[in-house]
Amino acid sequence: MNTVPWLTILLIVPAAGAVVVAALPRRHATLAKQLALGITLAVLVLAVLATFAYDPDKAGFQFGQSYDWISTFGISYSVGADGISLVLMLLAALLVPVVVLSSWDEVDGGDAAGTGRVPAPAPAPDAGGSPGQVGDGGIGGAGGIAGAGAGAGAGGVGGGSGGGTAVALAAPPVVTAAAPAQVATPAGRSVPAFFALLLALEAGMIGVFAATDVFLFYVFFEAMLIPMYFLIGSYGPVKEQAQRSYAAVKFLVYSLLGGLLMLAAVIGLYVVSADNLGHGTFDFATLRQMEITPGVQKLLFLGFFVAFAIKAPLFPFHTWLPDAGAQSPTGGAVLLVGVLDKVGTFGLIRYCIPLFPDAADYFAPLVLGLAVVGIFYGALLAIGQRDMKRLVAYTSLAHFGFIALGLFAFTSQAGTGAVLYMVNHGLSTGLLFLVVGFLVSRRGTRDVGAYGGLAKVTPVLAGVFLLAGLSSLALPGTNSFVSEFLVLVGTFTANKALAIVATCGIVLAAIYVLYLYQRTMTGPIVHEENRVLHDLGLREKLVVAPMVALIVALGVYPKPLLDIIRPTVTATYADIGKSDPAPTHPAAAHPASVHPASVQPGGHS
Amino acid sequence: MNPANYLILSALLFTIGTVGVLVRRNAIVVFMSIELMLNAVNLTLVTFSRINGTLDGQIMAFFVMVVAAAEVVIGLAIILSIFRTRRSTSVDDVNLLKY
Amino acid sequence: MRVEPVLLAATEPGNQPVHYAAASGVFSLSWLLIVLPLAGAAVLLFGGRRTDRVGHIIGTLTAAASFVLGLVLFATLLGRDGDDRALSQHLYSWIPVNGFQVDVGLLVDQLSIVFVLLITGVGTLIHIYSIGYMAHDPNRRKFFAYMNLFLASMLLLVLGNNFLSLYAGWELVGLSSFLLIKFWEDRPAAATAANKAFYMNRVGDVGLALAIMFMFATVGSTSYADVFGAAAAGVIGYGTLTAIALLLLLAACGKSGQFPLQAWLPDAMEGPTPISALIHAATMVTAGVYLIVRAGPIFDGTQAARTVVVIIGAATILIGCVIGCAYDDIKKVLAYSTVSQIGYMFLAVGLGPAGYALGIMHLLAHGFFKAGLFLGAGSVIHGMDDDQDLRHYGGLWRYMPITWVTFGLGYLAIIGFPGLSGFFTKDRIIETAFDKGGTSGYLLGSIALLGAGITAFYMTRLFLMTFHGKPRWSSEGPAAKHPHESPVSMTGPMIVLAVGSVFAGGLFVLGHSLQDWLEPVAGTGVEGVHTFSPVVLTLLTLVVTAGGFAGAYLRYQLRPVESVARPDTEVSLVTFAARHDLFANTFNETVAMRPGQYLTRFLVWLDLVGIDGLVRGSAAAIGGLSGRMRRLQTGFVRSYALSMLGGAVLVVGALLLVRAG
Amino acid sequence: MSADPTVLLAQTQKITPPSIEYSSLSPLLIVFVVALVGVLVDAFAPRGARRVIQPVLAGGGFIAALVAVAVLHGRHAVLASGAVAIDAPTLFMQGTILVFALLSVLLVAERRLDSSGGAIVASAAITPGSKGSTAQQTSADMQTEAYPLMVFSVTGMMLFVASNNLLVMFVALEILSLPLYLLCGLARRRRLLSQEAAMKYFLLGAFSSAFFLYGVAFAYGFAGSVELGKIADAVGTVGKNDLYLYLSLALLAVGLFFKIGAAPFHSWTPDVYQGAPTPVTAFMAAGTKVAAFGALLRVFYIAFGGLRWDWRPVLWTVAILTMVVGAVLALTQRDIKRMLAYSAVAHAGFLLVGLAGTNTDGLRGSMFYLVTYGFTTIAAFAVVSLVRTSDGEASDLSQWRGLGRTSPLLAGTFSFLLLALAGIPLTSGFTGKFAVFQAAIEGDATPLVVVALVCSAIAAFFYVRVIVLMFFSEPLAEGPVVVTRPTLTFATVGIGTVATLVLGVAPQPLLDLANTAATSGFVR
Repeated sequence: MNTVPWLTILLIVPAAGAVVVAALPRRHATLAKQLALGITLAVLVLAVLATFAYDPDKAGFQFGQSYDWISTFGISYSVGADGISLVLMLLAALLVPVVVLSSWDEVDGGDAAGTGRVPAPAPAPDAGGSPGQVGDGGIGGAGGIAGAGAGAGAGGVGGGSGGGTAVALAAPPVVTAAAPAQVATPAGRSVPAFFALLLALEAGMIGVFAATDVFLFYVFFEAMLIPMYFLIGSYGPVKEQAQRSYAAVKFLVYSLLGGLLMLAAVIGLYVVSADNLGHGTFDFATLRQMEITPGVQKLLFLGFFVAFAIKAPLFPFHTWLPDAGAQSPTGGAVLLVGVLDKVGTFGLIRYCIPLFPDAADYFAPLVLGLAVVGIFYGALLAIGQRDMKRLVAYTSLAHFGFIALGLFAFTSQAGTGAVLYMVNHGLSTGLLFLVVGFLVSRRGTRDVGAYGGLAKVTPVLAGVFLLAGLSSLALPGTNSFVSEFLVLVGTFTANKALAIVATCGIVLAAIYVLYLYQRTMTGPIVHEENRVLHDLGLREKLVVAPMVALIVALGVYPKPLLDIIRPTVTATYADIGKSDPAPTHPAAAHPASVHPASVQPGGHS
Repeated sequence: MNPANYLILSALLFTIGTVGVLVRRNAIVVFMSIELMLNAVNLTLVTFSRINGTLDGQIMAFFVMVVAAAEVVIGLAIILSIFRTRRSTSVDDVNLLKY
Repeated sequence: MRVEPVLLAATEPGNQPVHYAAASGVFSLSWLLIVLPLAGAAVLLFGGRRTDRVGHIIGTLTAAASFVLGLVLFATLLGRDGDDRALSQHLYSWIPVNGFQVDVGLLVDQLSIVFVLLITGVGTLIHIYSIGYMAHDPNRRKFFAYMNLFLASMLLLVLGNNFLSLYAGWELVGLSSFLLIKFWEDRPAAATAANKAFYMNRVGDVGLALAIMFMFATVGSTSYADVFGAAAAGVIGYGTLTAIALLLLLAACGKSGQFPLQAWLPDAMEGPTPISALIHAATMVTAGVYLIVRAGPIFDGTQAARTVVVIIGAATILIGCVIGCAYDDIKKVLAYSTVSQIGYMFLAVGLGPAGYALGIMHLLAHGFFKAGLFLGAGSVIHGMDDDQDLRHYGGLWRYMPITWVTFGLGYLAIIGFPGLSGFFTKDRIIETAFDKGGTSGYLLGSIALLGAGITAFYMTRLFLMTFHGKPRWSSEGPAAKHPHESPVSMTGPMIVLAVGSVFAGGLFVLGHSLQDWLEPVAGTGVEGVHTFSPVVLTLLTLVVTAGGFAGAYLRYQLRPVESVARPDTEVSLVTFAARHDLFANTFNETVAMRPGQYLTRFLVWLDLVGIDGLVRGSAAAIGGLSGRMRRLQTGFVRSYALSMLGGAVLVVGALLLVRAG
Repeated sequence: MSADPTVLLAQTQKITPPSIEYSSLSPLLIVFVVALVGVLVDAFAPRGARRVIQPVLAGGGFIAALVAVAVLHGRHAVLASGAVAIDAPTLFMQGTILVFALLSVLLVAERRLDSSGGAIVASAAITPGSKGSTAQQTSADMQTEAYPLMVFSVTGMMLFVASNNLLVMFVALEILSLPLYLLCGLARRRRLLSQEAAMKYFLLGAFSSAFFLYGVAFAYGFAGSVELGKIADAVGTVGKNDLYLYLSLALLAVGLFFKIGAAPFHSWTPDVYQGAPTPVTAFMAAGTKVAAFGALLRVFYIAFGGLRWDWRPVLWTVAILTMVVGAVLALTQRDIKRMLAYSAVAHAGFLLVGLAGTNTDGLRGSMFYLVTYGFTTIAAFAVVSLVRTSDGEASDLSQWRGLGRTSPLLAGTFSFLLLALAGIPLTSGFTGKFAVFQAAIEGDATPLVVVALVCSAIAAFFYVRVIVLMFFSEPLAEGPVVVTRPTLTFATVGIGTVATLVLGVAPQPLLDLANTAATSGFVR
């Protein structure tokens, strides 16, 4: 039994770091970077230590801590880790330092270099013009307002810019390589602020996984949005001010809408608990024991589910992701898709399924349906993209389909696979985003058409790119294979038809990865400027090295992670009375085919 | 004679006042219509006082008059200041603030 | 440490004891077979340019070391007695999740060791050959790295002791094949071919994956021991068994370029010739055959699936032969001959225990002579400055004698010239096909026979157009060619393989040596009643072959060959179809590719306008509403008063309504 | 609830002068006296001295009253023969009003915004456009009557929430409104807008108070008394003409809805908020809302508590209408004060949602929400008054572009306040929302809550839009300047922001306060 408050430490270190870094004056850019790197690495070390301190075979939460926060509503600051949240925290702790290192020159210099390489775009005639038109397109009569308002001149700009951002959701600015509105200079961007945001984000991510109080979870769930929002909005592509504002607002409002619906469910849960237990509480463990009538369960489930489905995102709720993915700085994109979105899938297995088992049963077909649709939809759209970051975003849609599929197949294999998938997807897609980011920073455009034949010029880059792709298409020997196969095989035992359909998706995966590789890396070099691109530098190699290593290592020897995840997942499904279907003709009575239901968490390894 | 009729009368007065507020442009007249509404209420109060057989209603009427008087002071001040600027007391001329 | 599952599997009542002894002694080193080339690959890939100079050496040495180790193991196996030659080694637990326990483990038995020898042996030879062939390529190091990677994957494929390890190897060979096909990646054709290969293989892989899922769902395990135990015990339902078998077959077709997934193999010839020899002729493409033989216990249980196998085999034989006659690209012709030869193997293994051994036998023989042929072709192409068109060759025997001889031997072997390996192995297959009896027997037999004839025709055509007749190239002028013999590093392996292709067949057949060796794995081929006596059949085959030869000789030796092919408009419909791969690609495009593209475009549109449109639409709606509502704020105090009055009336009305109600 | 014995005494013996417990009324009296003194000061003190004396006097008065409130806590009695009630909720809200008044005084007293003497006009009598008016824009002195007016208004507010008797309530309503009407007209710049605001507010206010008064009359007609308690008793008894009852309920509601700015009685809000001098706007937004809600709670909980099933549907409709109107209309505003006005409307809607809970949780939630909202909104308006161009405040949103680049600290603070208004966790806005929504769901008003949440999402949209303008777009060439000298305003912003943060992170103490207040409930 260890008494070290691991999770609180993991929370405080980055949070405090964020404050410190934010306090630095702009000119201390380098110091900010070094500080951020140091802090995140410290967090990583702590997280690893915590993992060693964690005892996978012990049921329930570990490192638990609980202090009253808002006793009036039975809210407490309580944190704890189980197998699922631990690995995700580990992922977050790993990715952030990588991102810090990868964004070393992105805020200052990096973009300048980028603009240096590509021909400078023609500045738009009227400063407010471009967003203004957006506004007009956006809301019926925004233009009219601009005209009608007193001081039409200023009003025009005001209404325009207002519309351009406020009602931008109504009409996305056309994403073009050429700069839309004002041509910004990276000068306007504060380096310390950027890294402070990253640290704040890390704190939020760890908190959201560590929380064992539903209210606390919600708080982190929402609070996380803000740093991400600023990362997209103020550090996105320099020359696409209108688009990145649009993407940022879309991301925030979309997530906020989901979050608020969830808030309704959260409060509902509290009220139900107040009725059932006499005193309202948000304590997850307590709520989990609570009996809720199926009708209420369904409503509450939907409240949570929509929020998570938007976050994840699942099929019909995904349209914010491509914009956000394309418009956020590379580091932001990595964290967004790598970790932030996992909160959605994490929420599904941590909250939706255990809290509302009946509803989960009732809605499982719906979720599974969305998942399978997502697998194909995401893959096909990825094939159809020309913007590389959007493409990667769409592949994530497909992957999240697999994850959701695994979670709602209700077998320990599928569940474990899905959770492992969350980690693996963070690594593979993270690496993919990083590499794409490297390309974009060299070439200044996300358009696939601008590349081609780079394998000759930048062999190492190409190699890493290919590896990331292979991991993304779940090739055996890479990490993703283990998780994807577990998901499929687990689903298969529960629902053959679905599994068969889903398996066909792996062909599409091959297509979107290799087609992208073919268009960017192979063939003759068509654009002269591509001949001079330089291969990965030392810093970039340092960035990708750990990812590459893990991708291979986890593909060859995933057991350590599986041993952490498996007991929790098995227990979760056991709690809601789900057990793996037994093989129809068990071959032999060797330990391998002992019926899983009888396998308690950590029963054997 | 049935005191309820006075209620009806007062209701009529109140309505007239209301309509006056809506239809008249001249600020002063609008303001007078409001005064009419208040006095309609006074009538109501007195009537109820009669019906309930308590004096409270009548006392309240005095209160209302005082308040109305205070209102007049404020109101005329405001209207006057506007009139001095715009040389008009039409409430419709005053609409810079809109939308 | 878990107890070795397979041992317990044997104790389970009702199951055929499928007993693999735990590996010990030298066999506990069998993992080195895989690790050696893998290490080589790793060193070369991560070592970077530093290892440029020694790259090919490291690659070749690791391959050779692996081969030697294989020989040692083989020898040791020979030392053991018949039913004790299957040794399973548990390395570590790979994917343990409750009921789903997958280990990384190796199985060294009569079947896998044979493949190990073929892979490492031919592999080593081709490494040596490549030293010369790729001498001038700046990326030679990478080439060897990939080849080592391939060896490792292929060995994992054949050595794994459960289906998931096999699957891993299965996809990894796909990867290495992909990497090597697109080795010259600045050629768009190469890149496209590589992708095509990977896609079509993935289709097959889906089959294998699903098959494994079926196994787990039914047996609760993926290890050979458990699955085969259950299959042999007949506890698995016929339907399930057939489903599994067919799915495995799909995988096999994908990997082995069998109908309907054959279209990728010819394109794969875009890769360097040694690769065509090693991967797309000798080893990888035969993995399908290995899979079916390995999964014998499953196929034994389902006649239906087997029928499908033979049909596919027979169909592919013809497809390969027919197209082989039409192409002028030397490598494509060889590719299609590979397709048809593998068709023979499928035909054989489809015939059940009787044919397993024969299939393997032909596979090995084919490994030798086809690799030899490709290397020869490579040598020719090398000498002709990378020109691959038969119609630009002619009379080369004078310029590259060694190539001529070795190639010739391979050529004789494949057409089944008496005494050479092809003669033994192919004839036995034809024979067995007839022996199947009944109409189907006759049908299959005659197809096989016909195939032999056509093979003779197009191989002769190839041989004659290349080495004999008048030269259709000039040593002067702009397109001057200076054919020359290749360096020793290249000819050496060719010679070795030629020797192999001469004697291998006999070695295997005489005294049923190989059959007996494989018997514990493949089962006994019961000597059924002969439809024809072997002698008659052999003569018959010879006659047909001779016919094919004669046809080609008349057409391409006695009559001059145009140096340009006749345009499609002037050739017979058959030739036209054959030149267009019997429209396989056209079919794929119209059925899969085009609709896919349209669907994708449509979805992109839908996502933008439809789904995101909804999101934006709602935002626009609210914005518009706002824009309209703010017009109500007219700034006229009287209208405000009116709205207030309205509100008041509503409230009063509502409450009076409540009162009334 | 047990009534104070003295009250019973007063009722039993007919002819006795009403006994006034001056101690219990001390907060009210202090403020009132201060107001009167203020008038005297304005009459006799020299021009220069007033500018100093008045704010000190007012501020001191508020503080003193605050102390008195603190001392009185726990008092639970009906005073002045049923005219005034002093109980926990009353004291809570009186305290709140005083705090906000204090903050507003700081804003009014701010004289270092520019060369001139602050936001209040030098001399209201000067007609706009005339030569004098341009001069007065920069003149150092101000219409110091503003302070007494404010104090009177505060008196009215405190009486409003304390009144236990509809007539007193009406009088209080007038006491709080009339000064406000005038204050709205006292802006130093943009005189025309200011006067227009004053007139609109006045006419509509008078109009609505007429309705309120008519309601009082009907209440009297129904119950024979205007004491809330008596009305409540009468509601139960049979044989009374409940037509009067319903009429009075409706008309009173109209009057009160007008004051809190609930749709469709909100139409004055944007115009007045925009036209009035910013400190006054802040004062109105925070103070008036508290007072009006206090009265609303009293009327609905005490007098008509028995009818809650009858007025709930109406309340629901008004609440939904208010939230939607506020949130949607704010989307397309270009004037920052106007936008905040609509956001005020939306927040009134959220408060009504809490009221719809019709339970102690609702009471607690509403009171807590009022505090959080007040602090945030005052701070927000204070920030607005800091961003200026050559001709006064840069109220047009377009002028705020890129403020995050030029003065990040201010922009950051403002963003934080906006996020609080949007209800993002770890800000007081979120805890407040949570409190009222929890009450509503507790009281089976779940659908209402869902609407409310959707509206908050829409609302978030326009708060975020301002952040986008400030941070993601490039600064204008000749953008507004952020004045850095005004210490008083900074103090207000600081206090407001800190309160917003603290109440978001550690709301427990205030919640406890509100909770005890709510549970001890209204005296009647």
